[in-house]
Amino acid sequence: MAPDSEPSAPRDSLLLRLDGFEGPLDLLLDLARAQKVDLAKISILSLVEQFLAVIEGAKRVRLELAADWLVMAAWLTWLKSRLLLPADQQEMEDGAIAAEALANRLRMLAEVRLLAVWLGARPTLGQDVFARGMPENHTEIDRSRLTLDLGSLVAAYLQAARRGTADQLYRPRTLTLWTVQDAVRRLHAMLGSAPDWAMLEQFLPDHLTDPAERRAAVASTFMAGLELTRDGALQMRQSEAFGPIELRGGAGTDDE
Amino acid sequence: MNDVEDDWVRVAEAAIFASAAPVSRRSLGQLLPDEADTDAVVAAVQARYDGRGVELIEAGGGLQFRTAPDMAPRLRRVIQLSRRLPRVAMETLAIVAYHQPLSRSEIEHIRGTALSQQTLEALLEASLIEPKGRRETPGRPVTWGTTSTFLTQFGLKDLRDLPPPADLLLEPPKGGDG
Amino acid sequence: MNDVEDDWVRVAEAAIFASAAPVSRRSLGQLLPDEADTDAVVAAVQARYDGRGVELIEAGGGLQFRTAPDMAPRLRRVIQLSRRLPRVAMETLAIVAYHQPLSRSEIEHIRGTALSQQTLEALLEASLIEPKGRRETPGRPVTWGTTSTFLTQFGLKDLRDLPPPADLLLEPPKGGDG
Repeated sequence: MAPDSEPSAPRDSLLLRLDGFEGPLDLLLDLARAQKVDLAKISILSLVEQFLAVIEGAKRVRLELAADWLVMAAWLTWLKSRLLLPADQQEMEDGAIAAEALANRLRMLAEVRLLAVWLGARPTLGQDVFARGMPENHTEIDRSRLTLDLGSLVAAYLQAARRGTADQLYRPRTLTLWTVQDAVRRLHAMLGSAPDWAMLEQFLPDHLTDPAERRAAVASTFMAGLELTRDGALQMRQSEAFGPIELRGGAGTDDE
Repeated sequence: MNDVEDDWVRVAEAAIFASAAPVSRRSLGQLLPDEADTDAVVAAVQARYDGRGVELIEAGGGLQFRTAPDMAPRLRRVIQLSRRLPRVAMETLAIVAYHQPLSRSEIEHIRGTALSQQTLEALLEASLIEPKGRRETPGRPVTWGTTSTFLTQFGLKDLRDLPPPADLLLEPPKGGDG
Repeated sequence: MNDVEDDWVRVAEAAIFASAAPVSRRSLGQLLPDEADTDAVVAAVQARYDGRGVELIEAGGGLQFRTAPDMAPRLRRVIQLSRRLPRVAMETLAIVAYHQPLSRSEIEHIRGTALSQQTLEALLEASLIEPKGRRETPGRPVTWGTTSTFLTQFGLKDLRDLPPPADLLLEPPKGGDG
């Protein structure tokens, strides 16, 4: 085997060959395989020379050869000089270490390549062998269960109460007073079902516990009554001073 | 009666097993050699699985394997995922428990902050609170109270089992002298 | 040798059959009565399906029924095939399998060429590889490893089922299956 010989293939096929490789390491591995089956016994030096020859041939055809090819070529040129004409002992050692590292990388790449082939040859699920097409699920997930304990309920109450109380210092409770508008709405709603005279108190909202709220409601309902009387929607009467005020639906006199 | 070759039974077995939908007798027949009697092959598969943990049934316009009906209860696994109530929900629940019946705005008043619809819905969904009628005040707000589920979940006989708030709040200050 | 009751074999059969994913011996054991020897039951199921169109194999940390490999050519007519991985993806997967956990730049170093985003995404999408944490070196690169799907997909019990690299180099691989 003459390591210095140019590849005998014509230029076009040389280009095709380079394109077919994944990268410089891929080409190196291919060249190494051609040398020996056992990667432990390849000659790194002749490998380097073959690689450089291929690159040289390719460069003549195509100047825009990718950077990683050129980087590898430069590194291999350096390695070749260390292996062929070492200037001293140190350089010779550097060369030996680098050659060893390259051989290891090639072996590693060869291993994973073979593993890929091995994996590809296995009966692969979904391609060569198939799992159950209609699996059944007998698992039920019960999300209804809540983790609750009285301790955290009480703790939560205290927290809420404390915050609520603290808040009160800054924001006094606003009284929800029965407005005239509220009263007008309520009178409208109730008068239809009360054609007879009825006490004003009966038109007050329920559940008025706060005396202030109750007074406000009486006042609003009275005002609302006056307004509705003016509009002719109801009649009001008071038989004596400070006596009970009574209301009745409908107009006394029909204007409009 | 036709002879049934074991290889045909194997193909039928594999095809029905791997198919994502029931396999019709017609498409099964296309996998088998011309001389095979599909019905006889199906009968042979059926016989092979008869009384096993898995059986061949005819459903949805074709053949399919199913685990035997008596297996289902034994294969059933119930995974219980316990959830915790979010803090906001827990506080709301506590307020409802102690002050029921009360309206949403009253809950907000006690907590000192707005109550999200989400929180209310989470409690409703967990059946911990329920509406307890409307209050005859302006707007006739719905009032809320706790449910019997609430009692069960917290292991309470009735609401009187809740520790009184007074007891909780009157915690004696620590660090007194001896 | 323990006695194996037919009922236990039925339960095991049904449980493994029902599941699309491998069923571990441990979870199988939980379905069987205490006195049952899980391994013996599994062996009985295995024996029952030996040489059939559907067989029991051990893969990805559990037991799984699969169609017999020799059925494939005939089943391909009725079963939807999953896509084969391109060669680059297979090689990348092999690198990850042997050298995990390793970073992207380490994968690139072994292949001697850049790893395309496409390849990485194809492997991720097929759930064959997954991130295995970051390496505490400058840049804190993510490292990659194979998944349990990888084992299931290629019918491997665990990563020790992969051939030792040295063995591969000794024998040129053949196209046939194992």
